[in-house]
Amino acid sequence: MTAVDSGAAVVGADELLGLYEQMAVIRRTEKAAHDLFLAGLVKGTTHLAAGHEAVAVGASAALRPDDYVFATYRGHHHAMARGATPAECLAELMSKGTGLCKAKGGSMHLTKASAGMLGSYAIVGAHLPLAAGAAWSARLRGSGQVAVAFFGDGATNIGAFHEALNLSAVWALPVLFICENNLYMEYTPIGEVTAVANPAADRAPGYGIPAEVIDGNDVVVVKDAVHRAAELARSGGGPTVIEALTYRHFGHSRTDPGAYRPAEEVERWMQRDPLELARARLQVHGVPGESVTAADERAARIVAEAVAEAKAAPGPDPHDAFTDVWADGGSAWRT
Amino acid sequence: MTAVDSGAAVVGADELLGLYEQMAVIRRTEKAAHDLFLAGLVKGTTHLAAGHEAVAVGASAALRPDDYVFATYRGHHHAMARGATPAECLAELMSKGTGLCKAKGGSMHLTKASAGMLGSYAIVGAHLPLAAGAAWSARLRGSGQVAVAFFGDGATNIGAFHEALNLSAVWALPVLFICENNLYMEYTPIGEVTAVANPAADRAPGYGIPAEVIDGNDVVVVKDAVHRAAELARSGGGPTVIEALTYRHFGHSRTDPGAYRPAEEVERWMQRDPLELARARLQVHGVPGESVTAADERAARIVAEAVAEAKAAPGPDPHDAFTDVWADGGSAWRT
Amino acid sequence: MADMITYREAVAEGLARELRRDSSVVCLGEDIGAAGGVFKTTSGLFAEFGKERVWDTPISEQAILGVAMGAAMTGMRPVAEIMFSDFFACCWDYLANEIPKMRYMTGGQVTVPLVVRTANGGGLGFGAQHSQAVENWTLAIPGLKIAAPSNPADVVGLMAAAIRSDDPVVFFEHKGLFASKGPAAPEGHVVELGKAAVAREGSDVSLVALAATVPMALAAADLLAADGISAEVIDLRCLVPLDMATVLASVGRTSRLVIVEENPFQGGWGGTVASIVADEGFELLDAPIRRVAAACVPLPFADALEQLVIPTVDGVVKAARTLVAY
Amino acid sequence: MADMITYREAVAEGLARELRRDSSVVCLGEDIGAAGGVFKTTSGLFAEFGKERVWDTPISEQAILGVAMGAAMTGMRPVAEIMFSDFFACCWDYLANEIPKMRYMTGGQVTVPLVVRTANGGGLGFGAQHSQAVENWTLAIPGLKIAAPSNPADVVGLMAAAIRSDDPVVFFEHKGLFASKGPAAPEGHVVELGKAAVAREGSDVSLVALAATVPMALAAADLLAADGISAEVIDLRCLVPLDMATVLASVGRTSRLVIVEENPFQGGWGGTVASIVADEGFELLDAPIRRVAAACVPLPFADALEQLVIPTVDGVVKAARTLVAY
Ligand SMILES: Cc1ncc(C[n+]2csc(CCOP(=O)(O)OP(=O)(O)O)c2C)c(N)n1
Ligand SMILES: Cc1ncc(C[n+]2csc(CCOP(=O)(O)OP(=O)(O)O)c2C)c(N)n1
Ligand SMILES: [Mg+2]
Ligand SMILES: [Mg+2]
Repeated sequence: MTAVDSGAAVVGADELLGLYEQMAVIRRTEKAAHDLFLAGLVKGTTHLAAGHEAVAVGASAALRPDDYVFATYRGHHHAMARGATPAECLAELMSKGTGLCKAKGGSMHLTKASAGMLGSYAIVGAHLPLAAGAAWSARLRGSGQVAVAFFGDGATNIGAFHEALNLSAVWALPVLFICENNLYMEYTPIGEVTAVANPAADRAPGYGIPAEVIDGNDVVVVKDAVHRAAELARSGGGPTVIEALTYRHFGHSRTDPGAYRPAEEVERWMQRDPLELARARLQVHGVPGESVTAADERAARIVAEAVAEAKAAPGPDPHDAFTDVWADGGSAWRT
Repeated sequence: MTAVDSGAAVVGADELLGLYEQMAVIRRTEKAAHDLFLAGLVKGTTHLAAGHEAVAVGASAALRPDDYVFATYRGHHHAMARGATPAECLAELMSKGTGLCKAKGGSMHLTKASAGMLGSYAIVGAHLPLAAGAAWSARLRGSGQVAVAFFGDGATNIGAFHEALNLSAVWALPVLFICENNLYMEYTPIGEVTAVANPAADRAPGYGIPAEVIDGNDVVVVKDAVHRAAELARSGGGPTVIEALTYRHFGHSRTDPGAYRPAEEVERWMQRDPLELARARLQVHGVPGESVTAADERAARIVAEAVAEAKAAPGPDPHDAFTDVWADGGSAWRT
Repeated sequence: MADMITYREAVAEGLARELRRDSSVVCLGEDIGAAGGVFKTTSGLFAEFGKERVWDTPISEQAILGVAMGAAMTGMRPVAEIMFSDFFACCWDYLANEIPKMRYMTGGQVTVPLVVRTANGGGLGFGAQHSQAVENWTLAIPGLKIAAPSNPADVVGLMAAAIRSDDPVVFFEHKGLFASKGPAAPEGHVVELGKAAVAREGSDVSLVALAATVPMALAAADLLAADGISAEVIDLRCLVPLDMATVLASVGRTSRLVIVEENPFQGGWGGTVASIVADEGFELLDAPIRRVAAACVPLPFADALEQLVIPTVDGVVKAARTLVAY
Repeated sequence: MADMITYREAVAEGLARELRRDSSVVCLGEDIGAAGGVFKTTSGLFAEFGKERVWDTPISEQAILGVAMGAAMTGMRPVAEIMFSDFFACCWDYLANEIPKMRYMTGGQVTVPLVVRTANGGGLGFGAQHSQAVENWTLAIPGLKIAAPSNPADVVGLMAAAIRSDDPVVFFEHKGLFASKGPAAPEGHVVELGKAAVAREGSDVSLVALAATVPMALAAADLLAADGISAEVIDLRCLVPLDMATVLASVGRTSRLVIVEENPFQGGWGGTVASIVADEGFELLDAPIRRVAAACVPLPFADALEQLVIPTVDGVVKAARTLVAY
């Protein structure tokens, strides 16, 4: 626990309680997704973000509603932080017609365009240039928006990362590259395939981009860093790289037990649970324990209702297998 | 002219005269290729390396005969520095059956595998991972060979560059990445699309790779730097990035007059012609002017004979359009 | 007779018209700005529209298409140039996995109105990595529209349709046609995507062609006419939407089909066309279906060799004669 | 009866046999080492052969194939894994422009004896970017050999042939088959590349299939048999070399052809097969050629939707019945 003060300069007590509740909702939704997967109600695969909540919630708190967010296959937390409901996320995972993407995207592709959540991408690194493109578009339109790409430590070794950072720097685009460094790719530690200590931040100087390594489990720290980077970007200062250190509570995907991670390491990180850190800060703020408990209870209720709602929802419309390829709504490719 | 001493510690007088002659041969071959292109005897396109001679000749002088070299579409100098004859290069450019690649490769793909010159590649950056692979192979076989990739400044912004450097560093491969920074891509200055001053060397720290920026027009400097990097690589010290500053005397390709380059800049670089620099060093060495003149004359004769030989050579064997796809020599893809 | 312009000029003209019409159109690519493009197909655009509309990029094909996609998702209509179509291989993820799947994967939430322009095809002696006809690569990917004009007016008309389309369009400009001339396009000219043209009417055999194989098929038709064989030439113009109605109608008239494609035979688009005719048009056929395509080898550098590998007028004539004599 | 093993185990077994046999064989890929691969297809290799033979890589698909190519050019026989075939799009330059063209471009100076293994195909609910059947992408590229086994013994036999081949081979392992079982391969088992198998003999209709569509075609043949229709099932095993002799001979016996392919119809390999039969086998045919392929849409996540999009036993039965009734 490194949280020593309230962080009140960045986040007031009421706001912090709100952020805490958001994180609690995400945590419980991820747990629900895990259980539903084990119960066979979520098919395919799913990559849970429990442990990463502070990155998504802290960043969203620092962004404007019209800013753009691009996430990875591990993106449930970003979808929810940007306003997707647990029910529409879980419905998507459970292949329901009420899912965010009509059950056509799935866990790896949660998207809520109306909230500026412009997608989750399952090809590692591919969305970094897209975020740069959204930032370019914002600049061309003079809208003052920024775009944010969230990505894993493993994404820092793929070509698209390099091309996106360079172009963003050269064009001084209002884009933030936020690495969720959780120390592992799938089952291999990032340290085994990268010769520098901070795979994102240590590359930034090669593009002339400022970088910061932060505690990604502290929602206040994240909000602060993202806020500063977003302001810089909006004022024409170009991109920033933020490397947020965090840890996933579940395995990489599906039923991976994460056996490749030393117990001691897991233990250490569990003690740095973002929810615990926020609770500690709330205490310093003087927020009464009952308020926190009430937030937890609200979160539990929201998620329980979401599970029930998603379970009750109808399956996908068979017709939808053949819609949405083209802008006219259809999929005809020949006469 | 920055050459102030003889550089005798690196290259003795006799060797230097030999390197000078190699450069003179390359220079004249490039001039011949240019003239043959204008005369319509070289078809397609050709990217001349006049001005870059010191990089190829200096590097080759530092390498073992069994080391591997990978070059770009601007690779005539590397082919010749590794032992391809002007005649077989020009024959290739002129679509002759006696060409290095039987006229199936062309100017952009000169290859002389028997001399460890493992190809010229026309997709920017694509060969950097190949050089890493040859280095990996050398390591696996315990052969003590190193592999060298030569590439342009423009190649430093493509994904393959990033992936190759990272993997080479992590696996500590005996590979040298030598950037021929001639300030321009095709018609656009590299400075307009890169936010750091040295597009290759300034990226190296992000991979934990040592880097050096050198005078790429001084054959002695090049030999020295490549020699040190090769020794480091052979001793298990992993890759090095060398950024060799140089300048092309012709336009980018074909008939490009290079009008986008300021006259003053061209002038300045022409004064730093690698042949002039070597001549100055020879003088300090005390090599008599007649010896230099004799080398020039030999070079002129070699190239004149090569032109005549290539012109007289037969065209490609029509049969060869359908050979060499598979290792069995043929191209059958179905029964 | 209408003014004549080159295919190369038509590209710049088609782009200029849309840049003038719609301020959300923006171009990006390597050396497309002040340099006017390596094929001079963006000549004059930088001067007229300036650097906020015509952007030079680093050599970063993934970033070019990725940035175009991100911009297309957020209100712009980017036109990205990939210098040679062979370099699609360097950014294939965007063409295969990202751009064409976005709308579907999000249940229709996001459209991607962009155009990817590229110089395609061989015949210029650029060797194996700068000469490929790769329109068949894109045909393998549901979610991309594919245009490949054969003449200057179609370049302008299809460019207008492509840029105005809310769907992603891959626009193949043929290197071998850049210097060719044809009538200029009238003001406001738009050629709807997915409508093939009957480039020449005939009754004995249908020659189905695309881009550079259209003039080839027309030349073959001339030679065949001298033999008393009447060949109909269909210019597909687009691979997606694929106008099979026009092809099937033509085969209905001629009963014989030769497909002329520049891509290598083994995975060529002609296979798709042939398979549809062999199914839906089976009863129309009086002879086997013949495909004249490139040989299944990389493209050799020497023009003498390249001519042996890519389709030729002679090859088309021979195929048509065989079918008519069948 | 022979020992039964899973397709998944056969992959590891096939690799292990060659790693034992030839010290120049070396494996690389993401998480293939101690983790045994995300599909457990390299399980046990790290323990037996150690880290100098089985290499974990960063997430750098271009580097994986590029390094494999460089090593293959210099005396090694690398076997590179690309985790999902969809990621071919991230390293397509190596598969399309570098690996297959090297030998030809250099006039035969350099061979590239490598294998690229990948998990291909759908049916597992992995969504649009992790489910594609992309064997047709590789068919578009001259210079690649292409194997796609349908059963464990063929996995081992084709793997041996692929690794021993001096040509580059793309080896498609089907995700939907990993759990399926079949007889183990005998010691020293090698299945020559380019030889199709008649998986079931029949006389009324030929079903030409590959990888996961082979069991599908066999299941369809069972159902058809109940109707009194005798279907012959051809397992192509490889797309290059493509064994058209076996296909044409089968059509000679049955006069009817259904092609069952998992890739989307629009640019699928079935088009190539159909076009050759519609040319060289025209006179053999008593009915149209029918292709059962995936719909031309990205693959949807929900299995209920995915089943509507990819080929099914039902679809094959229906197509065969139509042709027999023709
Ligand atoms: C281009 C590409 N290569 C490989 C994969 C398979 N894959 C999915 S997630 C993953 C690990 C990614 O690690 P990281 O970027 O650290 O993100 P994390 O999963 O830890 O959030 C890999 C290798 C992929 N999806 N895309
Ligand atoms: C992937 C790719 N993109 C674009 C090109 C077209 N192209 C050929 S050379 C070149 C400029 C390369 O510049 P640089 O790397 O500096 O090398 P130089 O030509 O100056 O030696 C470009 C853009 C290419 N061949 N490959
Ligand atoms: Mg990670
Ligand atoms: Mg340069």
